[in-house]
Amino acid sequence: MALAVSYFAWVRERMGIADEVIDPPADVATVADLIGWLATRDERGALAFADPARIRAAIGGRMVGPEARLDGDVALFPPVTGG
Amino acid sequence: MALAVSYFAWVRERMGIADEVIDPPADVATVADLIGWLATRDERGALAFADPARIRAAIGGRMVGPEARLDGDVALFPPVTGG
Amino acid sequence: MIRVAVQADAIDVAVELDIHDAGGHGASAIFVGRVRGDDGLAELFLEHHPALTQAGLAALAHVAADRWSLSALTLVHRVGGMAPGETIVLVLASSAHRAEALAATEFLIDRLKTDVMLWKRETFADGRVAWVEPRDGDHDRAERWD
Amino acid sequence: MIRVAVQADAIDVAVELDIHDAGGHGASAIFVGRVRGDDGLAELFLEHHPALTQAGLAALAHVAADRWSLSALTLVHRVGGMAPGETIVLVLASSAHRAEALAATEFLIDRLKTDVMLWKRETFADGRVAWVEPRDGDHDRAERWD
Repeated sequence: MALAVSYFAWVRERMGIADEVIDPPADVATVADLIGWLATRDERGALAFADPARIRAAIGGRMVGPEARLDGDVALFPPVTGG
Repeated sequence: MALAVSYFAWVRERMGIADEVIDPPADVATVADLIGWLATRDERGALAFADPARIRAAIGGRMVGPEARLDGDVALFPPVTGG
Repeated sequence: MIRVAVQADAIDVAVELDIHDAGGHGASAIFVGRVRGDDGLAELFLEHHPALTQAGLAALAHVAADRWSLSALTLVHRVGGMAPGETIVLVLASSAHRAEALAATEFLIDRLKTDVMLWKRETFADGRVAWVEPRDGDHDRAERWD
Repeated sequence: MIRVAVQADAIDVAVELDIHDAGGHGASAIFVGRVRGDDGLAELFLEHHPALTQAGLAALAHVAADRWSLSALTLVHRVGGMAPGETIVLVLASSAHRAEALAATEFLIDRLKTDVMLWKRETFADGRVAWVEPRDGDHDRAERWD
């Protein structure tokens, strides 16, 4: 299943790209699954997703937890620091 | 003992003057005594000081309670409503 | 820098911001209190004490500066007659830390209403004149800081 | 009136006050967050999401407008590169009642820091570059409003 993923801040820097369309295996069902899969896919993924506790996600524009199902465009990023 | 007294807001309006120098009897020792004496001195005093609970005081520039001794210029006024 | 003013002239918030801003502080909290025009109010008059109102504001400003870590503090209160919509009071507190600036501003606006010699008199469009009575809530809010 | 903006241009507090002020509200609480120049900071860069940053700010603004009785609300966040002393964020909340304006402002500035897709990157005079880490205190303050 093709999935649009975008990266922000140091996740984007470590991945070397801002967004991509990926096609993860069928058993990648949740945000946590996706992060785990990206961390093993290649070296930049290993660097960006070495510590899943430091990764946040949004799906279809809403902030979600690691258990959320991948039913829309995914954004992966560090904890936010605005304001 | 001559005592400078000033009035503010509706206390001033009811007294008809902004300040005066008074010479209360010797047994007028505290703010509460002064308010009680002014309330009985004349009609405008009765009007201004009919309800001592609604009167506040400052002596020598500091807000004081009814038990404060009259050791400086006295200001008598309603509860403040600034801000 | 602490700036305290009691003035009959209109309060210009933009000018006060310029004066206050010299330092490039991390966070500024600002409170602007204006004359409300509801209930047919035509004029608000603020009576003050020629010396003690300024002294009371200055004392409050120094309490705030002692209690919170502020880089600048401005406290301006208007007195005399003013129309609905005009600014009565301006509090500006700056700090490296937002919590300090916000708390100092809230402290000052709460305590202004109970600790400083100022009295509001309202004149309505129908000619009625009334001195404003303090609200219980004002005292409750002021006492939170004791 | 709710105004929410995400912009690369400098934030002009006086202009925003003018836009916001149309109504002559009783009380306005304002928060201005600026780039702090300590520790040799040369530039602060704010990364944002092209759509979700604005949506996140708008969502927060509507939560505040539902929770407090506000007559006007302005929320402006700058993005991109900025120098020490420049304004990062402006919150302006007006109400007939000061407590509502103050609480809404504090809520917005607290939740901005934890709920909206914005990331700070610091460049120092010595060339060092670092993404800002969130502080535990920010989460504690944000959670007070839950």
